[in-house]
Amino acid sequence: MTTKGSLPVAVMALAVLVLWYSGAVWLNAPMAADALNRAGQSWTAADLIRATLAMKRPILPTPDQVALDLYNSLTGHPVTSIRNLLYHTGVTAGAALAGFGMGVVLGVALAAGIVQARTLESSLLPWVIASQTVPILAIAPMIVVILGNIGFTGLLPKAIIAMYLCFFPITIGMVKGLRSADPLTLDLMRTYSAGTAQTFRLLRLPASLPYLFTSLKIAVAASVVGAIVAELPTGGQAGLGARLLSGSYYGQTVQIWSALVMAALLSVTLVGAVGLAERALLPGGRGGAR
Amino acid sequence: MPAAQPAPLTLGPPATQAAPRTIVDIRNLTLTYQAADHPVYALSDVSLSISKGDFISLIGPSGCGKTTLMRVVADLEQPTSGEVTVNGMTPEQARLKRAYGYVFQAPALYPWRSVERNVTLPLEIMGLPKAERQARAREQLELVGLAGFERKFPWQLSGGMQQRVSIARALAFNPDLLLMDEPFGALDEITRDHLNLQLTRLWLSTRKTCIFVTHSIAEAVFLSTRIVVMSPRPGRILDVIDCDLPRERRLDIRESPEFQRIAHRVREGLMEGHSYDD
Amino acid sequence: MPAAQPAPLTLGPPATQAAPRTIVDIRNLTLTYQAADHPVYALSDVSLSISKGDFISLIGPSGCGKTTLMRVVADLEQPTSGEVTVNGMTPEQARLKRAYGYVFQAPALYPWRSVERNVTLPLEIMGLPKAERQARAREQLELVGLAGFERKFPWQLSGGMQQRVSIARALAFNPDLLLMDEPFGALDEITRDHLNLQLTRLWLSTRKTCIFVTHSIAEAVFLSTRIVVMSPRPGRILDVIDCDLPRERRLDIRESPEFQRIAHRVREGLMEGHSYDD
Amino acid sequence: MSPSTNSRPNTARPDMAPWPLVMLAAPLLPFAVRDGGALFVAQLPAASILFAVTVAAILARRLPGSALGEALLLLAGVAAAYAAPLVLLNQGHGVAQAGGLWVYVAGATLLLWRVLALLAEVSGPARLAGPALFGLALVMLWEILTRGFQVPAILLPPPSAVLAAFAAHAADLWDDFRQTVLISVLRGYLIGCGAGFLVAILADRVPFLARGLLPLGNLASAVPVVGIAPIMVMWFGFDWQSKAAVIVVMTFFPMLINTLAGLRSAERIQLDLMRSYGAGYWRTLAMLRLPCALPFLFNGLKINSTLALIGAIVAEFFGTPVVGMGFRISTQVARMNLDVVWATIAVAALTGSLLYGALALAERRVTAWHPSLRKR
Amino acid sequence: ADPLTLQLKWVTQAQFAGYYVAAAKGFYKDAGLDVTIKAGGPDINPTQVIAAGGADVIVDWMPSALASREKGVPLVNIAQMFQKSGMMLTCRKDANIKDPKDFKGKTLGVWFSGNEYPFLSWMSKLGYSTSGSNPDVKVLKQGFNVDPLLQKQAACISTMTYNEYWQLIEAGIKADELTVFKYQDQGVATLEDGLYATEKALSDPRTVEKLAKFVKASAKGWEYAAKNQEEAVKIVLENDTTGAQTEEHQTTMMQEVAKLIDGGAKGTGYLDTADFNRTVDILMSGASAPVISRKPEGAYSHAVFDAAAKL
Ligand SMILES: Nc1ncnc2c1ncn2[C@@H]1O[C@H](COP(=O)(O)OP(=O)(O)OP(=O)(O)O)[C@@H](O)[C@H]1O
Ligand SMILES: Nc1ncnc2c1ncn2[C@@H]1O[C@H](COP(=O)(O)OP(=O)(O)OP(=O)(O)O)[C@@H](O)[C@H]1O
Ligand SMILES: Cc1ncc(C[n+]2csc(CCO)c2C)c(N)n1
Ligand SMILES: [Mg+2]
Ligand SMILES: [Mg+2]
Repeated sequence: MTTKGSLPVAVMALAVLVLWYSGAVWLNAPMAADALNRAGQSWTAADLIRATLAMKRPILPTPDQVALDLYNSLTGHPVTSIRNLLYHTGVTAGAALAGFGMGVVLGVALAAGIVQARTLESSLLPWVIASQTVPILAIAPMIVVILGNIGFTGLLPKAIIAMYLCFFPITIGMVKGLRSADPLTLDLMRTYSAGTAQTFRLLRLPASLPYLFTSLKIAVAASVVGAIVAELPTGGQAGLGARLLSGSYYGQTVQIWSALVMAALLSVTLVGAVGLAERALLPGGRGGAR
Repeated sequence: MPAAQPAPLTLGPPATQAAPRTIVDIRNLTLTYQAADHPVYALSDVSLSISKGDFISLIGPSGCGKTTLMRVVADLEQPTSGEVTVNGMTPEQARLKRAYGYVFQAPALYPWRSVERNVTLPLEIMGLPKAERQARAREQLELVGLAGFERKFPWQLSGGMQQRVSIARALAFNPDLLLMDEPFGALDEITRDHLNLQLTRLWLSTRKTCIFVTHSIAEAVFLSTRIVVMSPRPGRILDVIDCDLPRERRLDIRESPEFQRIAHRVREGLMEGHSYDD
Repeated sequence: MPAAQPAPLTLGPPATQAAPRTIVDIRNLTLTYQAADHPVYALSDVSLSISKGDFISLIGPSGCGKTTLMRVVADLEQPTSGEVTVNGMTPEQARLKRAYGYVFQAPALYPWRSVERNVTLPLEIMGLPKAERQARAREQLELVGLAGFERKFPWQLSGGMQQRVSIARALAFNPDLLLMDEPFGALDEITRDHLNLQLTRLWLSTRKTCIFVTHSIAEAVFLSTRIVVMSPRPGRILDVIDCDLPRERRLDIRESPEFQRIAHRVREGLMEGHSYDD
Repeated sequence: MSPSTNSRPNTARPDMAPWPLVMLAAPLLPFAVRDGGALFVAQLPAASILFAVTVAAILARRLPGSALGEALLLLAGVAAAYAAPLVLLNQGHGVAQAGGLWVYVAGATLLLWRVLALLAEVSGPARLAGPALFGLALVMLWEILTRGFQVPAILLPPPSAVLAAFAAHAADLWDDFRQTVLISVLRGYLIGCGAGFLVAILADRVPFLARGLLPLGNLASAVPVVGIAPIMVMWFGFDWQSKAAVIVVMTFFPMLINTLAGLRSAERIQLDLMRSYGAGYWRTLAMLRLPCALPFLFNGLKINSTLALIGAIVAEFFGTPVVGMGFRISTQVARMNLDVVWATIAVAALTGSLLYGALALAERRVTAWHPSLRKR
Repeated sequence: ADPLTLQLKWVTQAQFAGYYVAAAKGFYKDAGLDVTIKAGGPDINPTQVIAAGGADVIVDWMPSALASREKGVPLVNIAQMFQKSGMMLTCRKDANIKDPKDFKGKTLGVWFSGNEYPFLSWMSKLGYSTSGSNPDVKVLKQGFNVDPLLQKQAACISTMTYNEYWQLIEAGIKADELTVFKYQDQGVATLEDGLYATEKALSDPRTVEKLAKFVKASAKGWEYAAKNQEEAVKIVLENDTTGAQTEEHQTTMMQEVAKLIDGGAKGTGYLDTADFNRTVDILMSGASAPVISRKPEGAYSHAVFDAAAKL
């Protein structure tokens, strides 16, 4: 995923923009035509296209509408203002990162336990998997309500839901990774009579890093989703999830798309940060034997 | 080459010239690998006893069970039947006491560690302070001719260099029982001769017990006190040859008739097992 | 060992005894590995020309650049400067014509393929029918003494057995230019002698061009038409020794004075580069 | 547990950790409450029998010859402990404040750990009993705690109520299952994983595309489901198409990332070998890089199997015809029929686990050569 | 001051203006209360919150409150802020719907989550089946917004007089293009926003007094909000932490909501027993699966309202 040279990105971005505009015209046309018909005057195709690109509640807003909304929101208010989208992004990012941190700890700890203790593997792993098939949106409100009643509001319930979503890819990836060490190198540790912890720290962990980082990228994106999911039931509070909800509730498509774009940017930034960490921690091209 | 290094862990009182103590005792060892298609009989009824300070070479056709035998001694493989004791303990207990230094047949280096940090790995596990770890690593890397490569990663080394790193790693550990599986297989003759000499010196000065696998008859005769010749699969012991050359050996000993005699006997033993009709 | 196998792809008209054609031409080859700390000068100004039907052995201290040189010929490494042509083409063109059979220093077997399917891998790539692939694989496995292990997986084999699988794989491919990097390093002397003989026979009957890396001087003299002695890093060519023994060779040729003379010259060349003062 | 890589016949059973013995303190504390008065174990015949069974099981644990025998014996002790609160509740006792009873149950739970450890060592089909027992114990504890502490059913119903709802609403649950799993999930999963895989290969093949498409692809797939779901409902309507679309978007990214990582996992020497054969891109892909990537592919497929189910259910929160697991959950939560909600969740969890288990089995068969599966 | 937590049924908006006004204008403080207002959301079920002890009073609709009562959460109505129902079914004229008779064969958008009960009662009163393989009317689980109508995915959708209806208008649809059926006019109106507490709370005279203070201050807040709508809207907007509400929409909402609080027989917040009985009748008349199976006993109490009147 190197981005050497911006030409390919530019070409692709252009293609996407063209697609987006034509999609907007196509999807918005029926409603725009309705509106023009209602107005009663005769209209031409050009009128229709112009109308589709400037609707108040489009089915698909145009990129410039979204960009303008983002620009207004980001520059029109101070960063600490609830009308600034960056403020909401920060709220979500905080919950996502807290959840991600907890998820990494939980995920790695579970994986370590599963790899080290056979009791855990046979009895716990199936239930870890089952836990992920529980639809989070169904139990998120319960978690929010129950935690809210014992006095935890704000960040913590959201972080817990984010953690719930992101620990799983880490556990699965790490179990695989921790077991991927070459058997011969494991034998080597055995001849040194290295303790379990030492084998873990000096061999299993480093050998698992490629798997870990692949999982971390998925997990950090999942934690953003988790934070947003957690912001939905409590709709009235801050965060990108609240913006999505109210946008959706009041049919403000442009606002939904702005929130979505910010959420995507947040995810990509976090995934990119994990990628940077990976590059810093894993020395380049591991060649293997020659 | 420095003299005896500090030995942080010993298996017993220092051995005396007079009373050879049995260190490794193998009795009626049999090992069968179970596989999906048909089992492989790797070792069959092997008995061998190795005294403190012995230098034993295992020699035998490819695939005969040499590696397997060493792995059993090092508690990396469980025998199907038979018994092994190491210094009176089970191999597992000996392993937990960190009695073994094992040079595997493949280098088994960690790709994410530099050469130096590969060598210091066992020292880290033993909990040595950093300065000493580095000193020992540098000393051993110097010994195997890799000074200057401390910062490289394994994949930046040639095959022979990787193998030398793995030798340095085992030596830095300074174990009581040194198990070496074809350590010099990928080295040129000159480097190999050099390391052979270094190894005898080390062995003479520290009185380590060594078990050594090699395919070179000359190397086996040069290094060993006893040579164990094995048969093709299922590995049995065909012959145990005492190598009563003087303990202090120089390279030119290889021209002596006594050396040639022993080498010849080893070759005879080896041929016995083979069935090529070239 | 059967006579010439069908050669599906050739690099040109069959060579005649009379006019040796240059197959590999290396001119002023230099290769520097760039590394994070400091660059490694692996090859320096190497020139060599290899004729059709030549059997060239590369010999030199560990880490001197033998593998690197072979990799450049096989288009696996790009030279820093200098030129290489293979049969008048660039190495890349030759590679795409499937001119090379390469036995790597490490076995490089695929863990998800059985022994047999590892050997048939290049044949699958060439698109041979299944029956022929299996026949060839069995033949070559028989040759290297591994009949009966077709269904095993690589990790169920000993080190030497893995290396023999990799030799069988290269031979089954039946390439025009055989590049072998210490193929017999992990084998016992008897098996090694056996395979040495098989290799000369194969070479005599098919007139393949071989480039061969070995650390055994005797092996080099026994097999080669010319021996290239290299200096320690940065690898230069110290000496090219013609091996004008009769082409048809038997093992007892090793006792002949001519053989000893050449071996001595090779050893001299090797010593030159080394600086151990044992 | 030894950190060994080699499994060895373990005839000597390791000693039991002493923790379950905390239950010996139980008789000192009240076991039940009736009419405001605390009752001790000796005053409750049923409880004293059960308690005696557990203690006897612990004392006699060395008698059976095999690990399996000991596991079964101790299991009987655990079962007695879990039965105790239910029996007392049925007799009309209050147990919320009964410290002794809870110490007893806690001790039994620790004892269960020992049972699981023993079963993990056993070979043969008895090993599979481990996860089942663990799950059963979780369910039992849930029943005991919800009923013992009288948790309102609209917060968390006891499993017995969920089971009853399961039976009562079987027809509805089956309709939901068909709509959500058989129609939406299956289609979305296949399309999503397939697309992620193909785009990964395309990106690997055409660097220009990769450099242009990947950043945008990442951006697009980073959009959270909950944001996408309403839009997909808007675009693709209320039926399965919108659910499948959500799943496609959700599963695409994990598959893409895993495939790319897998394709890059081939070792250099293995690639060199292919190069030396003059093998072209596609051959190298088919014969080397894809087999190498298999563990990663399965990783992606497994993660996606759970994501797909969640995706469909979430999407159904945002508009459906009146059938589907998401519909059921969202409407029944509001009607406070939490038993139906949990029955639906159980169906989802079961489906997901089975899907995952099938994939894990396939992985075991297809990548038996991988070090993580090879030798243990 | 006495602490008290109020859980709303929905996000911060003018629907709850009275409470926010009472808090902002210090009516609660004057009554010696320290009130925390928790905003709700689509997946927050106020009943669950109060059952778990997370709130002292909740704003809920009577159908779902009575259903919870049957499920074992003893909710009691202590005051009825909205006297009239604001719910309606809004249809496109171009879908040819002029009368409930025309529903047959059409797709209708309905809010579930406890708000479908009045609709189901109405349909059964009309004699239409809503489920099965070939229902008379096709029911669609309507999401948060009015898109299904705008995009012609449904012929009619549920709207509130004070909210969704105006979203349709804001989206550019003219009022004369729509047909509306108010539940109030169809005789199937059920009671909406009311204040509920638990039986346990009402058994303690000290709590009753606290609740009375709260009801009185809330009523005062509502009356103030109805009179000073511009100020009330400003207060609501100040309390909206999402920053997404628009003044225009909230102003309309405030106007409409003000119409619903009017008309308490004994003042703002008084629950009329006749309204209660009508709601119960409607809920019990559901053909196949009535919302409640028994006539509720003690589901409302005038004790708090009476105490408030005496303060
Ligand atoms: N893990 C295993 N599973 C099954 N068979 C095995 C395994 N390891 C080794 N074997 C078999 O056991 C036999 C002995 O192997 P071993 O590695 O001990 O040979 P060796 O004497 O060291 O040979 P070499 O000199 O080639 O290294 C071989 O035939 C091999 O196929
Ligand atoms: N990928 C690489 N990056 C950096 N340096 C390398 C790399 N590969 C090889 N080298 C260096 O190049 C030199 C020559 O290596 P090469 O493998 O050609 O030696 P060799 O003659 O084959 O040695 P041996 O007999 O030990 O196999 C070595 O010093 C090695 O450290
Ligand atoms: C998912 C969902 N959609 C709509 C409602 C109905 N509802 C209850 S209060 C309220 C605010 C007035 O506009 C509305 C619309 C709901 N409960 N849940
Ligand atoms: Mg071996
Ligand atoms: Mg080499």
